[in-house]
Amino acid sequence: QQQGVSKTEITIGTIQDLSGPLAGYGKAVRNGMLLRIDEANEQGGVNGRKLKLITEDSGYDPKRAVLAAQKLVNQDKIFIMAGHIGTAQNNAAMPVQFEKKVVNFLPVTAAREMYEPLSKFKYALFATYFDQMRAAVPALVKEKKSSKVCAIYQDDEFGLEVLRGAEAGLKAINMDFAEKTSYKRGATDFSSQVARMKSAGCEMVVLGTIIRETVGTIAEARKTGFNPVFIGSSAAYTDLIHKLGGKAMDGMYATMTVPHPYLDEASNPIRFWANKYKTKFNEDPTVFSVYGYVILDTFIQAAQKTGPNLTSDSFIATMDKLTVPSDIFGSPEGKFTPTQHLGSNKSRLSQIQDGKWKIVSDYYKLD
Amino acid sequence: MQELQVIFSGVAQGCIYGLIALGFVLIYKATETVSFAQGELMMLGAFCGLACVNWLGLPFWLAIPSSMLAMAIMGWLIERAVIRPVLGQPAFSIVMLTIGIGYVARGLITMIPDIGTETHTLQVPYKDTSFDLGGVVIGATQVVVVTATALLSLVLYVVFRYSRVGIAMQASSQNQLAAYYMGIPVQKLNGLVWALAAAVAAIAGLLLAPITFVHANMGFIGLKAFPAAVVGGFGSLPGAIVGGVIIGVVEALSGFWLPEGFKDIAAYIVVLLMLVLKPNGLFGENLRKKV
Amino acid sequence: MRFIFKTDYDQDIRLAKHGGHVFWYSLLLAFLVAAPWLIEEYWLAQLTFVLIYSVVGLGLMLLAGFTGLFSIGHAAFLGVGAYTEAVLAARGWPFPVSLAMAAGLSAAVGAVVGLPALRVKGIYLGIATLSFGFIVEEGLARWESVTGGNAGMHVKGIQMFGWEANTSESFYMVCLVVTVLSTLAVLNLLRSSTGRAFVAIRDSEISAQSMGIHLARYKTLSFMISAALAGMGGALYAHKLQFISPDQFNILQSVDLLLMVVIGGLGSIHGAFLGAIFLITMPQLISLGKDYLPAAIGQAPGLQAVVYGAVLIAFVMFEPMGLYGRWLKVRTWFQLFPFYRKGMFKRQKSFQKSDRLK
Amino acid sequence: MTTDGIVLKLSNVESAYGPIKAIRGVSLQVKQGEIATVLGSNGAGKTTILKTISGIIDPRKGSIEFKGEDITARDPSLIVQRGLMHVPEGREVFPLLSIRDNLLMGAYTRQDRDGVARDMEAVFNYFPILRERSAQDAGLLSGGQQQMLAISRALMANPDLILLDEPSLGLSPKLTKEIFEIVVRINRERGTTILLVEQNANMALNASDYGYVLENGRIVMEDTCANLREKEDIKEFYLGMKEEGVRADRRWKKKKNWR
Amino acid sequence: MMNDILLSAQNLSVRFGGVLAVNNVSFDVQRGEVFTLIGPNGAGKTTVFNLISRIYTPTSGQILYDGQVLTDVPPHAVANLGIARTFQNIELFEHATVLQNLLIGRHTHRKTSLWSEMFFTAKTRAAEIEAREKVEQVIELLDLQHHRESMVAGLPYGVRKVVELARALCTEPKLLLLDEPSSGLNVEETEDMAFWISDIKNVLGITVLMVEHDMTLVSKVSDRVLAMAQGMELATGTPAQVQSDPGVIEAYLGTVDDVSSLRRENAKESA
Ligand SMILES: Nc1ncnc2c1ncn2[C@@H]1O[C@H](COP(=O)(O)OP(=O)(O)OP(=O)(O)O)[C@@H](O)[C@H]1O
Ligand SMILES: Nc1ncnc2c1ncn2[C@@H]1O[C@H](COP(=O)(O)OP(=O)(O)OP(=O)(O)O)[C@@H](O)[C@H]1O
Ligand SMILES: [Mg+2]
Ligand SMILES: [Mg+2]
Repeated sequence: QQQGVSKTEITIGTIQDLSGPLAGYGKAVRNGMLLRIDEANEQGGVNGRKLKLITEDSGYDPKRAVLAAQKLVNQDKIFIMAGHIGTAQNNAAMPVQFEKKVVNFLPVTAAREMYEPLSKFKYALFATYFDQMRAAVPALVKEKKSSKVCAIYQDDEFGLEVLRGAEAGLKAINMDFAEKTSYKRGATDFSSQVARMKSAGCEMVVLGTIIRETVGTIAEARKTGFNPVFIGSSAAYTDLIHKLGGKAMDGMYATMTVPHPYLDEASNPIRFWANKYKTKFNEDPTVFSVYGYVILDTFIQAAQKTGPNLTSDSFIATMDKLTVPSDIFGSPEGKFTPTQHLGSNKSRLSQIQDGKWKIVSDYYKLD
Repeated sequence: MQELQVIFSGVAQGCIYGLIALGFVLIYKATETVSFAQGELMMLGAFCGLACVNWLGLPFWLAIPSSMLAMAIMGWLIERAVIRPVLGQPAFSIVMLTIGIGYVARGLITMIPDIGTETHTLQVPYKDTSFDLGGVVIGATQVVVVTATALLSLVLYVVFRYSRVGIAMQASSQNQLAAYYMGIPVQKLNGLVWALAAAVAAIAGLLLAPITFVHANMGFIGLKAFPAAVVGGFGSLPGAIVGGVIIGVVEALSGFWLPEGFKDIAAYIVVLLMLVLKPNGLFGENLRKKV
Repeated sequence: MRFIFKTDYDQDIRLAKHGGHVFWYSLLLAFLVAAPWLIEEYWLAQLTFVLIYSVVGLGLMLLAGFTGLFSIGHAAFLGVGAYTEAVLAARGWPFPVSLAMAAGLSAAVGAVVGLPALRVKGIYLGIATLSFGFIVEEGLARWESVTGGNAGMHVKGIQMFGWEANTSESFYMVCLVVTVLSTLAVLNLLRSSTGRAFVAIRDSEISAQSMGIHLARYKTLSFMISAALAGMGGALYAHKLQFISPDQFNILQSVDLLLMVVIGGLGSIHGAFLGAIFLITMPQLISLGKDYLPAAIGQAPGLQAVVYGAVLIAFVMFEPMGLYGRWLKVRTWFQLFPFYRKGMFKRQKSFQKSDRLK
Repeated sequence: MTTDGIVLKLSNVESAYGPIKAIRGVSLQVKQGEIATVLGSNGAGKTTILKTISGIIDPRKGSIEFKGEDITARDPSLIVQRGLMHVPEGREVFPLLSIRDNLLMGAYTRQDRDGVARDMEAVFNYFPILRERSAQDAGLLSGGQQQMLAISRALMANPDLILLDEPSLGLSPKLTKEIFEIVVRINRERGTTILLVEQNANMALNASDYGYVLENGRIVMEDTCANLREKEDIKEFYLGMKEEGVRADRRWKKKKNWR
Repeated sequence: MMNDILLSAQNLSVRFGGVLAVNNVSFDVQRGEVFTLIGPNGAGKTTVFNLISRIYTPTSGQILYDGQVLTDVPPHAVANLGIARTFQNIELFEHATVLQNLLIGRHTHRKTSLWSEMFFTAKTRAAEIEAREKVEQVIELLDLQHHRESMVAGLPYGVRKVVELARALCTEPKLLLLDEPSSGLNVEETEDMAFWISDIKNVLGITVLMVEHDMTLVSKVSDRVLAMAQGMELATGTPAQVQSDPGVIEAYLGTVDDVSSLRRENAKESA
């Protein structure tokens, strides 16, 4: 008897940050997932089984993530863990899941550990920070003809991944950073870091930053008359940047995989989707809502394909030859194989123009 | 030149630490408890300001007194509801209470749909103004922070040093029993102190808002204010400011000069050095018991 | 009421004061030993966490509850223990040896932290330990060659002399043994002269000194023992979580540890255990309970923090003596049963006295 | 003032510390303008009575009236405002406040600045050392000096009734006499009523009008001081007067016979 | 016997800011005697005690104890040399029982190591029982049986004074410093205290240095008395000599007539 799958129901677990520093994201991911589940259930579920989502709160704390995973896996008997947020949290929770053959399905973190080293139970969908920066930074350097590239990054695994990706990209074009400077998560003052980059004469700054730090850094730079090209990762690709930072943010670049769903989006299906979300949750959707939605969409596709006999093993067998076509959001096509558990390593570049993200490049090709 | 710029930014940042530290010292001086909720009160204050400006449409200059008032009432209510019933218990119980208050405040704000989990900007009139003093750029936000901090600490210093109520607050913290014997309305004063501390927190929140934005976790900056208060000497109001500025400047300079990572722990290294050299801080009282 | 007629000084020294003690504690131990066969896996995992935190709690209780030194950076010791264990286990050291190393290294770090404690007290000590906690956390993050930095590191299972504790049952047993042994050691210490010296320092430094107690030595010792226990807890924690990263040992963890001993009841060994039970089950209870609430509240982000904070507040307000204090009252109530008088446990007005002069 | 001239009246007051009853049904009265004293051995409950009166302990039973008003279990600050001041056992000064600030705190409930200044001058005259050290932290004073400060602080409130708990504790013989002189003088000049608890029974009985004897939390005897001084038991157990040679080498104690 | 000096203070002075608390004071305490310091409040008596127990360091002068210079000894080691003290304001371990307080007094006689305590070896057990036996002797001597298990925090003032004396005795000192042992005790209890002090001297053979304001007690038990005022020596000698010294009467004892006169006049007036 497969745990989490009954005649009528499939139980999906997810761990989000609902009370910690990323509570905003966690909530959006969950809502995105719920939206897709409701759609699926309205259409009769997956092979006749309704989907049920159980959310746990980790508060962005790895220990609580383990406790939550234990509860979900051993108490609630989930079939799959989908869209778990946070790198350290995933790393901490995965052993608990794997003991019971619970797949860690498309976590919301672009760290390489989410599919490396290869494991039967690990699947990730979107390009990692590493790949994003590796592709985008050299391209932008060429375009802008920058000779001095610097980096400011959050002193944790996330920031380091961005840094390493950019470093790898620069190496490919025989460059290195002119200056690297870091800050601790939660920092609010970036004056000394900016001063440092300014005195190094940077022309381009790679931002291993999330939201407030991105805004803080750019604002501080603009204030002191320091105007290099700024490029961030998909972690900085959120509407909050221009909402919080205002005019000063114009011109900033960020890599991205799925677009932000503006309510007045030109593309018809996205606008329709965004308004549906807004009606349901009385909240504007964010790019994280899209992640949540896409993650569950992918799960539903895979579960559908697996057929009525849904077990961990049969699900993995399906996953290992699954191709996910591009969707309404224009996300890149995903392809899984028994040796490649990352769906896609493609990303593109977006820039803030007149207080809104505009996509400015095609998907970069990476070998 | 760059250094000067860095130092000034450090001073401004330090004043923010000092401002929060002022709240700690205030409560410590008057009740001998260390309030771990001060950062959260500041966060609530910032949200108050946000409510006033963004949702009620008040002008910023009116939002300041209104949030101070609102927060003062809030502080008083908190005291009334949870602190007063345990007044007289060992100070440590109350420290625990403040941790609980911090959790609840953060959680409640997060629970507000659509608002709590977001980051907001507080529109302040002076936000984009800055002065260029021959290469050193000074933001108006920083000038306002420095000025407000200096004024506030001066006022509080005078109140504690010379006013009857101020002295009575100190008396109650040193020997609560004797304060009762003297007819000092310890409970009322306690309420007053919390109201005052919350109002100070509101100011800190409003001044900080343009710099760090308003969000549920902005109170964590309070952790940097502890070292500030300790360096200055925990019982001393001017000490809080001086300590804050020291920490701010050391932090800024070590971020500029020293290898990666030092900026983030500079504050704590300063504290440890301070405690070794001068255990009671720069302006702390000499705390030796006479037997 | 139970009256015990004492005929021998040994009766005061003995750990179990009467037959009741012997009976109940044997029963408890029997249950704990049989637990893997009695309770579900999920609850066994919780129980394991409780044991791990109890070990840490014992240490902190010794420091805060019995020596009166509050540490707001205790997670640092947990971290040192966890990383030591992780590194040594990866090199294939047998568990007892690596555990001893984890304890020893933590104790060494504890001795260093103890140094400021010699000169400062109260809030100053709190901030000193807090600062130290930050520095250790940063150190763990920066020493990438050994700790793997912020990426964290995976921890191998327990192995010793050819035996591996690779099931949750066997790991639970290991934790139980460590817990029982640490508890006995702490109890023994507390009923002998070192323990009394700790209590003396807590109550009056000046008079402890005049009784010939070397303040510096005993404060450092208290820090070391406390750190060693935290280090052992950390070692078990590392194996339990199988993945450690520096931010697991941050200020929030330290505050949790402190809450644990306070809620348990400062100054009692029972308190360390009750506090650990509380700390582990509380979030679980919240997440079990929230499904029964209306979705608008139950699923709202931040609920957990609110409930956690509210429970904490309620505790301090209604039971400042902690869970153990409550237990004592309940027990007295039963012992006195028909003669219980109203107001017997009514809280007296009490008055805070400055800790600044001690 | 009430017509019958009774300032303080305790009826059947019972107080306890947790399960331990410290006083069991104490009734006593203090008349306007008199000095009353409570004698009793260690742990008899004298301090507890005073604490109960000034609202530091809530009694389990009974009631306390001050100037005709029921003040049972009221807030201590309110009781002080009504004109009752307590000089506690063990000094209880504010250790980190200067002596002057300590005295000012004594006058916290008063509004008349001139009166406060006058009283400050008066206590400085009683105890010149306090004037000399007025800027020093009170915690650094010697034990006896702190006791002077504690008494002065109470005088600063210019109360109607002073509760004095062992005022002579730690004072030199000379100062002990001076203190009692001051007490009597204040009683006479200002009409302040005084309830005195004192181990130095000789002094206490000489200075007071009316006395109560407390044993094990119960009042076992009450009378005018003149009468009390004549009682054998009082003589033996409280005044230490006994035939020479009887006690000197006797190592056991004669039991008090009123228990 | 004459030259058997246990403690010798030589030209001790200590200054706190503007206050010269002790000013060039010298005295010798003979082995086996009861030596009393008297003097008005603030004379510096407690400060002398604090100098001996090394809480303060003298500004000038030195203290010799048993031929050793005490001023170099760290404060916690003073007890190991056999000096125990009580405090004027009572410094007990409030949140412990009387028994535990007294056991802490046995600390200087600790023989067990940390490890043997952790495993509670037979040696530790034996040491515990031995400590307990010693403590029981002191309890017996000072009549504290009733209070053995009471929390100190709840004891009346007078009992605490006795507990503090007991705790000092548990260290089995050679020199006992008593700071106002009788304050807060009534006549009867003061008499007991007098008996105990004589017992301590005569039976236990402990030298006593005492500060006391109760002249009855002082005359009863002291061999020699030193009167101080404003940090300086005023007079030394037998109790009787010192009590009749005009300087001492002037500064400390006051004139003989007592308050009762005041009171009776008053009564007459109102009558
Ligand atoms: N805080 C307390 N907790 C428990 N019991 C107490 C407390 N304070 C006093 N007691 C008990 O109450 C009784 C009366 O104490 P109280 O202090 O009133 O005595 P007293 O007459 O003032 O004695 P003394 O002359 O020593 O000051 C004593 O038996 C004492 O043990
Ligand atoms: N640490 C200190 N700082 C400043 N002044 C002090 C200190 N210790 C003592 N003094 C002062 O020194 C003087 C002597 O104090 P000490 O305590 O020795 O007096 P004492 O003789 O014991 O008096 P009492 O009989 O009142 O206890 C006092 O005037 C006191 O104020
Ligand atoms: Mg008393
Ligand atoms: Mg003295």
